[in-house]
Amino acid sequence: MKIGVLVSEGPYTHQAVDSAYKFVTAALAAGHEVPRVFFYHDGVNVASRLSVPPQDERHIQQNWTALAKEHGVDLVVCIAAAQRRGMLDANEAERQGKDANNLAEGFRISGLGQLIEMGIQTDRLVTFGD
Amino acid sequence: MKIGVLVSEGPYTHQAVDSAYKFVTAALAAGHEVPRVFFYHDGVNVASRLSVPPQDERHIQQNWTALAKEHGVDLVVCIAAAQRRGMLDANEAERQGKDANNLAEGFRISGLGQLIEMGIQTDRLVTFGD
Amino acid sequence: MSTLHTVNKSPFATQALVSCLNHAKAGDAVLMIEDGVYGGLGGTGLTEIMDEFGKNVSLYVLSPDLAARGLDPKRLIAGVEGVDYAGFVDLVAKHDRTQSWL
Amino acid sequence: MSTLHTVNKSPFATQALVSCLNHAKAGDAVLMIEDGVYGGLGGTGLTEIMDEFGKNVSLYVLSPDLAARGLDPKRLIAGVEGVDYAGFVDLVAKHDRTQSWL
Amino acid sequence: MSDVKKFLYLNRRAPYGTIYALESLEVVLIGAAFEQDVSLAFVDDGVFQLTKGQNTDGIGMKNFSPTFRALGDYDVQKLFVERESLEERGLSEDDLIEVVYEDEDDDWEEKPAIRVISRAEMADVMADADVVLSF
Amino acid sequence: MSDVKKFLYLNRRAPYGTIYALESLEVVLIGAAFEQDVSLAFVDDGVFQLTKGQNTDGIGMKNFSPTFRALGDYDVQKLFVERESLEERGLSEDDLIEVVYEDEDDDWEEKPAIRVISRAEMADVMADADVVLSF
Repeated sequence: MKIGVLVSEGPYTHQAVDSAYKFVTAALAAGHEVPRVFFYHDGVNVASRLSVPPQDERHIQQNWTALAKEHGVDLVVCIAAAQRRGMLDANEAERQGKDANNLAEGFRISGLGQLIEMGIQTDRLVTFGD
Repeated sequence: MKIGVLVSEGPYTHQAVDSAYKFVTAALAAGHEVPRVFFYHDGVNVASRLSVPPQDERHIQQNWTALAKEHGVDLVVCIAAAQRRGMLDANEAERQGKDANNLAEGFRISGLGQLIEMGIQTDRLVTFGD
Repeated sequence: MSTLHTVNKSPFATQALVSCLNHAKAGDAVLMIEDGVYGGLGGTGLTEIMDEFGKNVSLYVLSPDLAARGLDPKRLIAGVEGVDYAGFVDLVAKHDRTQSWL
Repeated sequence: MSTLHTVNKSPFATQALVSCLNHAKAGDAVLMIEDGVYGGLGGTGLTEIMDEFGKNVSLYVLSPDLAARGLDPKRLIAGVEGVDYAGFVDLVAKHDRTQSWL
Repeated sequence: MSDVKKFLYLNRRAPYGTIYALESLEVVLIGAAFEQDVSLAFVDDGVFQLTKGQNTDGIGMKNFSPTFRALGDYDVQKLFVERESLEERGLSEDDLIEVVYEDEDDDWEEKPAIRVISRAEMADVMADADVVLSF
Repeated sequence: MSDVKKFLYLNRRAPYGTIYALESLEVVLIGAAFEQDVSLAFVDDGVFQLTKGQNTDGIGMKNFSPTFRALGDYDVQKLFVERESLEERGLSEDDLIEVVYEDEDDDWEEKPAIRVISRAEMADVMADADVVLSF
């Protein structure tokens, strides 16, 4: 079965993104497909490669990046939500005249259409938020 | 009277930081001192200079930076909360081996002791959060 | 010695306002801000409890937040007073401490 | 055709669980996750309403979230079943849609 | 399954205190281009999103209430509002903004898009959706 | 005003679902070095922070419950827990972890730092604070 996942809250502050990670891992282990995870609202902050959590805590961004690499999950960050909150890839940074970018490997920035498309193309959609 | 302010939520997602900005502006206009605003939890995300809100919305980070410049308010971002969430100044980025930084002008990164000190040295402390 | 309590959540969504009122002391003030301003609405299931607490505690709403949400001040429970941000600052200064019910 | 509802908030803090139960249909399932697992606790003011809804709706808690919060499964209301993340996935697959009550 | 899915946007939160109402609306506007069957549900504090007379001048935030009125132009025709949620909050249908759409099956007559329904009917709307997006 | 202020840390939220409980504890630990008069209040869902037997292995998050037990070593001596909040949640004092401190005024005897008090007493604790930090 194809399962799409929407993550609506940022890392560390809310458990939502941890629950989503555990859920996606379990879904893949059960033989389901998770073609895409869409990050919206503060969820876009998960994609920052500048995060430096304490050594004895999980590294949320790196865990997602590894999951994407291993299982080919498409991690999409909403461009409108990302711009408000200061999450940029190299292209966006250049286009906006910003001197730095912070998007981690394995994530890509795209539009809300990708969320709707995920809803259309998957059999189930599960939201994790606050 | 000296009033300290604690901001606990990030920009755009919660009204807290907007309320805090309006409150600080009003307190200064009334002749009070606001020596420091301390940003904790997701509040640290206010300090990102990479934020690009839509043209017809307020620019939260720039408003705070301008306020700090005009009135000498000390805008302190909690280092522990900032590291988790990927908010770094140039020094921190170098120390952590990161290739970019995102802290805006007018903000500085420091420890939680600055929050306690604010509580000790001000007559009132007001918290804006979720 | 008295406290200014601030509440920024809708009383229809969370328990913050009720918990605040249960801990406020006579002479304290409660200022409802952000989504908290819905707590000032009359004609709801909460009106009775607000009337009761209003006897000992001063109740305020932040007017700009009320206006943003399209609520006419005429809808407010009797005795609930509107203040602007300057009034918020005055309430902070007037009371000995501010306690936020998040 | 049935729905899996997820609730991730404490019923002592927000109205999400009650609102969910008020909209769930016979044959639906409600899975309490994160701080939502407190909704499964017996011996509270909510036990009666949970018992009532439990007649038509299947009630689950996510066991890893229950354990994280130090709650023994023996404390659960009768009829509330614990599942792990694999069980969560199975519930999603088994029901026609998932609706989150945030 | 047909090519068209029933999308339900579930709004349970008040406007301005958090961004969810605004960002939900942004999804609805983008989603309108995908020619799916779109419904919006306003339940609990979500009904506050539709109140008349919102004026955000004093809080420095953008008033997005007019965007709801434009939904009809995007061919969004079904805004379901729960009657019990209104009543619990001391509100009635008169307190809500008007949203209209032009019915192409009825000589493009303007019709109200907001439909106040009971909690039981709302449960039916939810149970009829293929995809539920919660904000 | 004396040099020592009464700091009250108000905890009203459950652990793990959000980070507030953990980051509140980080402030308490840093604040302990400032030699102020420190109290912690656990009200509403905040009482869940102190439950025994927390095991986070299954959720991939750090269990910070042991840090509460270390508070005594930081000379934090007053953890006030509201009895009504416990009872509403089906909990009693037996469900809570133990936190002890050594009383320097009483031959360094170990004493319990957790004090279960009534809602009325909690209101008094709040009204006695100079600075309230809410989490």
